[in-house]
Amino acid sequence: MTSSIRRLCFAFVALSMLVAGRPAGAEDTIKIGYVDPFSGPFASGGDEFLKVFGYILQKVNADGGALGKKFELVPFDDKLQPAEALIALKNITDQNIPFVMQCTGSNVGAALVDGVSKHNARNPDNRVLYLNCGALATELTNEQCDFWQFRFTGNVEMRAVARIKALPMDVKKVYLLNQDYLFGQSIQHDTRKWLAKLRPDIEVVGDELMPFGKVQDFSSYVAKIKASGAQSVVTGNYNRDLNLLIKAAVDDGLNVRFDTYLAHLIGGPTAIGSAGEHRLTSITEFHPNVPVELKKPDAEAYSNGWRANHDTDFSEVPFLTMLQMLARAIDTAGSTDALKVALALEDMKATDLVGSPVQMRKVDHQLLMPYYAASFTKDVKYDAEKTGFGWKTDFIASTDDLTLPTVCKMKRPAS
Amino acid sequence: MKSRWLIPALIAVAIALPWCFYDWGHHRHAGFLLSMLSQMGMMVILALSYNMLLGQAGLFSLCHATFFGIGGYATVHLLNAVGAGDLPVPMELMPLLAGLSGLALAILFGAMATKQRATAFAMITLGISELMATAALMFHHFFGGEGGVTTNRMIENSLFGLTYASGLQVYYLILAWTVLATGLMYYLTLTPLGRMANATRDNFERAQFIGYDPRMVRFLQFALSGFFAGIGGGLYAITYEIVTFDALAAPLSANALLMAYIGGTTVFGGPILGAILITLLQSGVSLLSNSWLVYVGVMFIAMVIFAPTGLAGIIKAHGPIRHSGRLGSLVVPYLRLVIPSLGLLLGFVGIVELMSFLTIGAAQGRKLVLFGGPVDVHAALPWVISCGSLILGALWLRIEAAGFHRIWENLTAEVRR
Amino acid sequence: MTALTLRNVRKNFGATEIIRGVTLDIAPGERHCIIGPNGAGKTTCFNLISGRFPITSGEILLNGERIDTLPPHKINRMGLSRSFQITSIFQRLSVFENLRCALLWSRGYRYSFWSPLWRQKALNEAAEVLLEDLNLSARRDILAGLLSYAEQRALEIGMTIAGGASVVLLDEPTAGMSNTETDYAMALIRRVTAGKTLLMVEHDMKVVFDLADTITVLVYGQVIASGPPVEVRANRAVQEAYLGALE
Amino acid sequence: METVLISVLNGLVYGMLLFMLASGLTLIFSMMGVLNFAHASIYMLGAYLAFTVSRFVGFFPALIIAPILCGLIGAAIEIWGLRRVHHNGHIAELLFTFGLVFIIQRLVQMTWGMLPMAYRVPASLDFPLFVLYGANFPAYRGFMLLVSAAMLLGTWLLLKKTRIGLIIQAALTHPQMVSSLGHNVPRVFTTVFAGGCLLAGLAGVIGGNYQTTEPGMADSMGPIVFVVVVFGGLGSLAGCFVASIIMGMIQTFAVVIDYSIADLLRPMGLMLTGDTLLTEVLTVPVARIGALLPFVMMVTILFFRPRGLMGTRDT
Repeated sequence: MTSSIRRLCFAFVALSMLVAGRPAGAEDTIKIGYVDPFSGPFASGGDEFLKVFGYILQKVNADGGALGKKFELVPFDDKLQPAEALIALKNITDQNIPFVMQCTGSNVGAALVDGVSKHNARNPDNRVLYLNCGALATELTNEQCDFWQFRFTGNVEMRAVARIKALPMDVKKVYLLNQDYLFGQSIQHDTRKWLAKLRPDIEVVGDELMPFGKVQDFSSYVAKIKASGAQSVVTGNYNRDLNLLIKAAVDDGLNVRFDTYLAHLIGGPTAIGSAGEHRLTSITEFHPNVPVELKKPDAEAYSNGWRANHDTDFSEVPFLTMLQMLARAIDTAGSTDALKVALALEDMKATDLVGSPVQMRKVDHQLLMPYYAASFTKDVKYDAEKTGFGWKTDFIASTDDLTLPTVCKMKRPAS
Repeated sequence: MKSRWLIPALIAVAIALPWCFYDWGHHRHAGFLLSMLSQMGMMVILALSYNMLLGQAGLFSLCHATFFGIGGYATVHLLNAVGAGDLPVPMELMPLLAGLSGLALAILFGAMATKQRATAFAMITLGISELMATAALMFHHFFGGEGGVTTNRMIENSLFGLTYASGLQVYYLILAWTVLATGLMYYLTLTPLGRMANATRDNFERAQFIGYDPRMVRFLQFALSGFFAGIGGGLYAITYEIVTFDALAAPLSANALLMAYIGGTTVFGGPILGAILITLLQSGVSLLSNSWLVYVGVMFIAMVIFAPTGLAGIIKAHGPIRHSGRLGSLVVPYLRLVIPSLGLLLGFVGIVELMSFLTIGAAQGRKLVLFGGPVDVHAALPWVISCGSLILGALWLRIEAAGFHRIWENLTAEVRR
Repeated sequence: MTALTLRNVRKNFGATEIIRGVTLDIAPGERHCIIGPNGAGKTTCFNLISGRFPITSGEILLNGERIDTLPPHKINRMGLSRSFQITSIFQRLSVFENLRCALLWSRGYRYSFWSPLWRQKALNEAAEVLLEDLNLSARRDILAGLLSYAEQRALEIGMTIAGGASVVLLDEPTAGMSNTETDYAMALIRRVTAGKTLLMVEHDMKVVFDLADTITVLVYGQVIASGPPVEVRANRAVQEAYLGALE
Repeated sequence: METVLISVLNGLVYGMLLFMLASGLTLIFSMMGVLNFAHASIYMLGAYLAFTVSRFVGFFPALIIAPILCGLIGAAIEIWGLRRVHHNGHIAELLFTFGLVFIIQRLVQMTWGMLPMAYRVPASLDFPLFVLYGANFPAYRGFMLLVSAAMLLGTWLLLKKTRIGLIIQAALTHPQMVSSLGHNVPRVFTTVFAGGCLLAGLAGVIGGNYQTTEPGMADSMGPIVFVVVVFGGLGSLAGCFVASIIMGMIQTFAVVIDYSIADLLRPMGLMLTGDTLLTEVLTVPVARIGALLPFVMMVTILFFRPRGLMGTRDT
């Protein structure tokens, strides 16, 4: 028994050295801890984002970084589990990294908002800032808002408003179909709320939640949609739950619009393919044809720089905006101290890649930004994921359109 | 017996470990290490309580995380109630209440599942696990949906006046409960119920004909293991101050199984080894490689094929040889195994990393760093080296393993005489 | 009152009737052997009495009480214990633990998860005594699965009588043993079942006529003769159906 | 009425797909006692292989080649893996297949990447077969029905008319008997395991483009196939068939039902008010929990009848 224990202790110490005892040394870069899933079933998103950040950092660092230093990403695998994300957070604070960034999953997001807030309260000498680039739950900048979180992506409610404003006037009957978990439920809730406010002429002929990731055969949903006489299916489904739905609809010859929120997510266009032509729309933060439509050759060139080396599309403009704003805030603050940077970020105004104005609202730390409602068609300059089909903007929900009230009552730090 | 001081020594090491990695530059503890140690503590409880079913009662359960999770949710709600001043319970007793909630649920589900044994039992637990995981996403009042339920562990109600602001205090609380729960679980193995659980595992029919109802034995064992899993869940809630549906979902049940099996189900302490190893892989190795799941999978399969008694079983097999003082004569044979094993390992890790880098990591703008040096994945050399080392290592190991097997057999035969 | 009574017991497996109306009365303290050709239903009879299978019709009484609807563990608790033709022990427990387990219920420990076994002096002593009785003391801490065949059979008999059951059913306790082993086993059985009601299935005629007070001959699920050894030996039907074929 | 008819058709297609997966698992499970956790992983492998093969030689050759590859993989798994753990008991075998799931999952990710594959229905089958109450019935679904029916027939003939089939049949109900009759049991095991994997691969080929070919497809199919096998019962292909169709139908029909327990209680004069966990549970409509019904049914049937619907012996 003892020999094994000894062996185990050795292994333990060796591993701990590897992971915890990295040399502190002189910091010549500004590190950002990046927490996302890189293994397990949700790794595709994390992997793609990591590539995108690599591309974005080239630009941000070429533009001078911040305080004359370059940014460096330190990735941590959270396996899309809050507990793992919190362990990663500990690792990040151990290494005195002042920023933690996370772009997938509201469950992890909620854990980080809470975890960062508690950490900062308990360790005032080692504070961190949580840069939220993909936890979409509306609550995170409303009921659960926190001073230490800055969200650089539109929340569900903003997307809902964009979604409804983009619905054509001739659509009078819609069917809501969403996944039965937090995200799907808040989409359902916000869509109904804003439908009533903005388009009282639209009748909701069906409103349904379906089990998340469990449905194998969507044809009965299609039959139900058909029976309801809906003109459009408004859905927050993504990945498999969306692809199978659209496939089943096309197979059955159901001729309705699919007004989705997330069809443009990576892998979506590939999986849907021609099935989505003329019926699929999505609410995007950016897509490769936006610069063409807005006639911004710089932005187009930047987007093309990504296309040259990848099969996927560059649509993560808010990531770029986030890092640019962060760099500016650090320069303004003159240090990477979390509190100083946070104060500098508040109410910061900026322009994004295509020159649209964005603003980090002080009351709830939600970035106010535009959204592009786009439809899936052949008739575009740049196709999506080499499918031959691409996104074409139908409607731009401007920053002003999406400046929505918040119920956030933020506790601000004393100093 | 040497094992008399082994347990106190282990506890002492566990107490001292955070101080070994104290960060003198910043005058604070290594938070990551504390988190990992805390995680190990609760995983030790989870794995041991799982082994109450798999190893001790021969029950293959697929819903163990359900009780872990329910303990976590119960604790979060209780902590919130204490924080709001509705409930005067000191922090130190929280895990007990969590355990009771796990017990309650295990009684409910156990009444259903333990009516059957073997595969039917496993399938019922699979169903339970699916039902609970989906329910957790669907019903917000108790489970809080995907975002889970958060709490604050600084409830200012402690038997010892502790605030639990720092990870160190929490770690010591977890350590105390882990030691306590481990002790209790060990005690259980020495009681009539624990012994009859072993007996029904070996031969449930015989158990009937000496007066025991195997179903009742299974039920009690199941309920008690749910109690301990609940304690683990309570510690989870206290550490992370948030519980989401991940705490009761199937992957955690699978983890419990992996930990118990890799550690060794036939020895009481086996799952402890497994829990420590898997947590290291999950939190440690996953920082170095995203392919950690492959390593776990391959290790698991290798264990199933070559060492079904797990790590602890291998160690136990050395017992008689050690007693006879012949352990020294195994050193050289072991050393001869090390070199081909390293070759095999190197080749395997090389190929897995090269492959996964080529398809997944390539375009991330990173350089593949293997064994301390950058590697060009498009050159032939690393592939040739990896494949060669894998094949040569495997062949050589076969030869050496046969030789080792002979020596081992001779030695055990001698010792037996 | 009889120790064990079977009244017109029948058992069907699907359409085939295996036990076709067996009636038996076994007096307390009697040594009763069941003999019969292969497939006569001897082991099935045991399985019905001990509750392993439910009966199709009829009645089984233990010390005057109906047991034919009870599960095996309840029958055992009422004082009936059995061994198996194919050795049935706890393979991965030590010999000592096997015997201790067999003692637990009768000593009132039930499903206790609070009393530590090592502190139960009387229990442990009883197990040691039993170990001594079975002549297995030297093998005390060996896993039961590693014992020799004869030793396993001895252990099985020990576990069967450990609980202090008043009625003991032994299913071919000497099957597969050599002559010396058989003699040894029979001596053991005589010793440990002294004063108990014994019901035994056995093929070895020497053993049967040596041991039994009463012999029942079962052929095709029916009792064709029952009585003291001398009577049964003289019975013409038995000779024709069974013994004749044998000798 | 039209919803019912369409749902029946769709339920049938889905049920047949399930059966194709489950029949192989039933064979393996009944004979070897191994609940093969990796069965759905082979299904996924079938889809991926079909995608790759069909890019070079087209869909129809892939329909043959990919399942055969899966069968060979299955044989390899049996010979070099399962057989070596056989003597350690069923739990060890089960755990072995459990470990395989992790490895196959990651291997697929490493070979084909993490994103869905553009594995599409072949153009020659991409048209509506007939129109029913204004809804198309796609030709590909008809093709799936055809393939699965052919497979059903083929398996049936193989089992009834060939020598190995007879042995397998005997082994299904009396696994110990066959070895005592002097048959080469390991070879029968290998054949059955490979055959089961072949069927799973076939299901993957025609299911991969009906659904999406992605690394998560094994996880989403795995549990439900278990449910079918256990529900149908051990040792009974007929039970497996019935269970597949029932599960297919349930999942398609549950979606159509918008009632909840609360709706059932209302006529009895019970009205639910307030916003508590209980009302939340009771007001969930059946459509929302449709995907859970199979698990509820499995737990129920195992509780009352551990041998499943038409099983010949206890699981």
